Amino acid sequence: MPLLELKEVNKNFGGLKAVSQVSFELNGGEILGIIGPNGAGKTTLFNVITGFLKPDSGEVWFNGEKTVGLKPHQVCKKGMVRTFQLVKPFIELTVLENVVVAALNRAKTIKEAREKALRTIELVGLKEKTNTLSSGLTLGHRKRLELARTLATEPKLLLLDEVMAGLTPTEVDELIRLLKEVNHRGVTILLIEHVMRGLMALSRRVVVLNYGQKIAEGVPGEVVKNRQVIEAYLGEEFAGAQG
Amino acid sequence: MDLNLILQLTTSGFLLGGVYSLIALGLSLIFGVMKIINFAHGAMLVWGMYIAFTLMNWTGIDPFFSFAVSAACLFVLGYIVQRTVVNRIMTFHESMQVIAMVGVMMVLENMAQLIWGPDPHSPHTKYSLSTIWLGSIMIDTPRLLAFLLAFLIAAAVFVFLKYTDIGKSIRASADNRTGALIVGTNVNRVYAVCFGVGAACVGAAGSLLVPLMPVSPHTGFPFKLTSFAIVILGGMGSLPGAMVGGLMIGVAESLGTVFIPSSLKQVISFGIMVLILLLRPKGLFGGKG
Amino acid sequence: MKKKMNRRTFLKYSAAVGATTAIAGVPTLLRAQAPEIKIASIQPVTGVISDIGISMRRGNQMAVDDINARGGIKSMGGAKLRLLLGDSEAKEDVARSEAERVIKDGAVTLVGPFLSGNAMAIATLCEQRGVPFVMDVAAADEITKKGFKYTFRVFPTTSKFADSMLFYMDKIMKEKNISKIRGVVTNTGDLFGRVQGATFIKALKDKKFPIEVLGHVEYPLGIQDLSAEISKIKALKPDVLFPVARPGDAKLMIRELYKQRVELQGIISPGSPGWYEPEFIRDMKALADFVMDNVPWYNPVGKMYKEVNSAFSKKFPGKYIDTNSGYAYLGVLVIADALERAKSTKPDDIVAALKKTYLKQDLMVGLAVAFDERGDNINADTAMIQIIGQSIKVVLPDKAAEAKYIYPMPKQIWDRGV
Amino acid sequence: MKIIYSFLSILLLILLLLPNFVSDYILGIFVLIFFYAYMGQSWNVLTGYAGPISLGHSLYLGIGAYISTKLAMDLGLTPWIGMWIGGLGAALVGLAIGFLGFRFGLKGVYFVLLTIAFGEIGRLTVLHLKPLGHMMGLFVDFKPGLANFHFRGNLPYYYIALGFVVFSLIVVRALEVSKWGRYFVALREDEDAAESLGVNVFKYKMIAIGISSFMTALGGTFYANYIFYLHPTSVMSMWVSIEIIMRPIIGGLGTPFGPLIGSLLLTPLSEIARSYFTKAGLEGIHIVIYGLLLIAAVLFFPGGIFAFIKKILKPILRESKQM
Repeated sequence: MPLLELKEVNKNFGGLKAVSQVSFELNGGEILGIIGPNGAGKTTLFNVITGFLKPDSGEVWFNGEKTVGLKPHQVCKKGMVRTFQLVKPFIELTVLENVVVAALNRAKTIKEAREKALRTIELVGLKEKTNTLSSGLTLGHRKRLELARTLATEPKLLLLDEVMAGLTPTEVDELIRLLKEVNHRGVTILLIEHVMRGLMALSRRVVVLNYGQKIAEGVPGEVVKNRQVIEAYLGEEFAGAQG
Repeated sequence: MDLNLILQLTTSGFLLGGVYSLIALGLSLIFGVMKIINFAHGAMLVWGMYIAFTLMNWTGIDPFFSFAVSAACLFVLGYIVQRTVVNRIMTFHESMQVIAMVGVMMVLENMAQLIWGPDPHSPHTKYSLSTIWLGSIMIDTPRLLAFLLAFLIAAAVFVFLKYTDIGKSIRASADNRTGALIVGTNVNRVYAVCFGVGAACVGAAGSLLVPLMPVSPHTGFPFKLTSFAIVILGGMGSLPGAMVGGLMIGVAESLGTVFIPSSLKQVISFGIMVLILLLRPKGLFGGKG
Repeated sequence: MKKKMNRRTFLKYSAAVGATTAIAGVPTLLRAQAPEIKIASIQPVTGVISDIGISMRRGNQMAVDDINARGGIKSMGGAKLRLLLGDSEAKEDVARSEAERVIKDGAVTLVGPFLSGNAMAIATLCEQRGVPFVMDVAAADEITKKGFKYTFRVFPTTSKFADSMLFYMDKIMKEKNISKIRGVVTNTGDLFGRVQGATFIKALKDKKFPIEVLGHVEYPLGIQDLSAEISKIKALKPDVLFPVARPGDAKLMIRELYKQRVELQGIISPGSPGWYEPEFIRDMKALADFVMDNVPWYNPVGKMYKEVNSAFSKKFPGKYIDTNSGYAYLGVLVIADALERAKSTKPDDIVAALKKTYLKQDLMVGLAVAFDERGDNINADTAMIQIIGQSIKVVLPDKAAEAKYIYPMPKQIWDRGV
Repeated sequence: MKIIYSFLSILLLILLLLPNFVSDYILGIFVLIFFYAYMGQSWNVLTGYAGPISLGHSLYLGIGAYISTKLAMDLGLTPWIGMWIGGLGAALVGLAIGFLGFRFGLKGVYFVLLTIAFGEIGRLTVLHLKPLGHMMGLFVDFKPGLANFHFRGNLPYYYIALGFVVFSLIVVRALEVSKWGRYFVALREDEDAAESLGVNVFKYKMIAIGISSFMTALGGTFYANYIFYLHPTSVMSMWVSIEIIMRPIIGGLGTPFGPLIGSLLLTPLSEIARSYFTKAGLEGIHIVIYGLLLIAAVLFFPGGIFAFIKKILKPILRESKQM
């Protein structure tokens, strides 16, 4: 049984088909990448999966349960948690306070949550920043904080929305190592990524969206050679020249 | 039910609604662009009234002509208030903004009392008592004139917003603050002019009210609450919404007195406000979300 | 009241004054030179009814100035009164806090505060602190029903208003051979308006008085447009309108009656401000004519009235003594009289003196001020006043009348060629 | 943290002993300081901690005051018990308003306007309810006695009001260190992020408005038995709501001491302005001055006075900054 399964999911905004008939499966322990040009409907898809938006039709199955209609916080309780493309730290709180909020998702006491939060902060490499206000963090650190928060909820499935955008190459490398570690610990990962290096390094399989539709699925190396994909990314002209 | 009464109430409410519209227009404009609720709106109305009243006393100029002076003075006042206070609190927490605007209101309202004294004035104008009768329906001439002028002034504001450069910038920043920033308009100036124009609308409206109601330092408050309801009904930042909303609230409050005690009639405005907020928070005319 | 100062009274006085000034901490040197007794006026001089509040404060202040000019409190060696000023902002918590402040500053008696709600807050505080409180204006019956020991009221109660109103209406109807009047009662939706309107209606019902109330229209305080209310009243087709108003709405009402051509035999207020202020007549001119108001009013033939009024008009051009400023003045006189007889500033002495008050006065209509066990002025009364030829005339009772009342109105409002 | 607690203990000790040294008038001002600090703190729980801005808290004050007073007048129930019933009544109304506002997703100024509208509807309704005194209001009998919550001197009121403040500080501190409080702050900072991390935003907003309206209503009972007169216009108008929110905002929103600091500053300021500038012939000047001070406070201390004090005391507080 796949951990996450989407069956013909549709979401329209007015006349615009943001997500159209998208289906795919994700097995436990896997890392699946979602790519596609801007406006392809990737973030909308995340919103639908995590309960921020209700799909117009179609089904989302997680861990053997239908999750359509659940609120995001319920989805989180089931073990599915996301990051945001534009990071959303609780800016007037310290790093530790930020992560404690997330850790409370499963922790029974504040003390337990605090211990878990400290471990998670150490894991993502923010230990020196534990008591810094998150408003004072650099973008790279904010992204790690975002990751630490999601991890502290003890997810089975992590949905990462462009966590590598805007990072320096060194930071990207560190993040790749970190995500591999997380995956190694048994967390399944679904990631939207524009940073190809990161995507290639992490995912063994990618789904390509364009205009809300799935246009390709497969091993990254093959998918990028797919004519439709090249067209979607680089325009028809370029695809023609390549062919 | 008395049909005559219904018609009479509708007429009176509709005509006064025109002035409500102009008051709400100023509030809506300021809100649409700066996302600030101007709690000093009622006090500014009072200043508009007093300026027209004073002019009338000194020079005999009719309030229906001197509204331009009231508007000009209030423009300056609004401009100053924007530059000294509002501009500095734009990024503050909303509740902070409320307190600052309440401070402005306290200052303006009590300055009016210090300058003009506490007694209500109802100056007499040539037409303040004249009426036109359509059968048994009375049309109050000053009310009709105020209505017409209010819509004329509103039209002028529309033209200003549509065809002048600064007006276009105001509309642009109402649509999207950052967008206007990118195209390089002097946002500070746009905001100040916008606040000035909003205040000028209220000033003009105040002037138009002089022949209709007593001028006193504390008359602004009920108007402020009513114009909140109008702005919500029409849609925050929607100028046509403010105009139509004003007429609707005017008629609703007037007609409401048939069904409920007059002392309870504001419940109608607030009831409408709640319904719109819950069911259609963008207001009847879309507005900007 | 002339008394030679003997040693005993001197001792009493200096002990009393010493006690008050010690609280306030006035330097000894000053105390010896300018003995003074502090009393305090708390009025709503800002906020929605600041116009009346300021008029009240002026009345209080002028009475203090006059008493001092006449030599202060003679039984206490000519001690001068000093009026501490307080502003209730028309809010109860502020009224209380201001009262507390003036008591701290050494006020031995408080006077004020026009609004019955404010009066309640101050009266309770004065009861807690044991400081005498003289309500100059505040009409709600409830206050004195609470059994306060330290609170007195110079102003008539609402029930008194209604009784007099019925008395005068009865006289008018008998004299004019009117068997029945169909009327509409309208009032502001605040404490005073409601109390006056409802008490009047209740009195009519209780006494089966031949005035039929066709409708009772209440409108919100601070209203700016009365067109709907007047349309409603017009549809009821009353003979007489009985309005309880505030200064702003009285003008609105008259203009709307004019514009909507509401045919009336009379406009007779059961007792409210709005109809007698100089601004009303100044702005409404001939439209103001024939309005009647059942109010505690100055006594036009009184010697005291003439003196006070001419001084008042001189000091505040365009103003005259009316219900509010008149009672504000009288309130201070009552306090001064009590101090004079108490020869002390101890609260209990003042209260004892206040209880025995019998202050002859011809400032306001009504007899000498004297309090019943509740602290209400048993001799407070109202007069029926009417605006005739754009000036205010007392028309009833006969003994104070300056002119004969005119009823029904000889001309409708809109026939007066404004 | 230790420093803060020892400082607070000293402060409390001073406040407990203060009545020995000052006049009834000063005590009265302190009663108002504490009253508004308490009301501000109650509002702070909702707006300062959880985020939704309410400008209709006078409604809860009014409900609390009217319920306990009515119970005392008609049934002879002591306000000490009636206040809790009033609190429940206000909490129910608060939850109803919250349910509508939060279900329909009203945020920012839209929620502000919703609370204004409900506040005014509440005021106008009470104004027309016969059992609640109609437009005449309720005149409370002065019957001194502990059971009646009526006292002669300001001293008992002083201690009760101080108790209210301490109570509210304990509530807020308890919230701050609890899961609820952390969730409140999280959803104030970013609702979407909080929601995605498993915080039931709707539920916790409801809890916040429930606690806040309940606490506000308790203060209403105090008001009724201190002022002895209730009228919808004097306890339920928007102006009262503005008075309630002024102090925590100036003092520091979302901080435990903001309301108290704001009240310690603003309440005496308004008293001083009134007593020094109340002059015949210049009626209203004190409000102009007070208004200017308010504007200045917002302009110069945009984060509230508490933040400013914290900045000054940073070296001392740093070590106690840890959670």
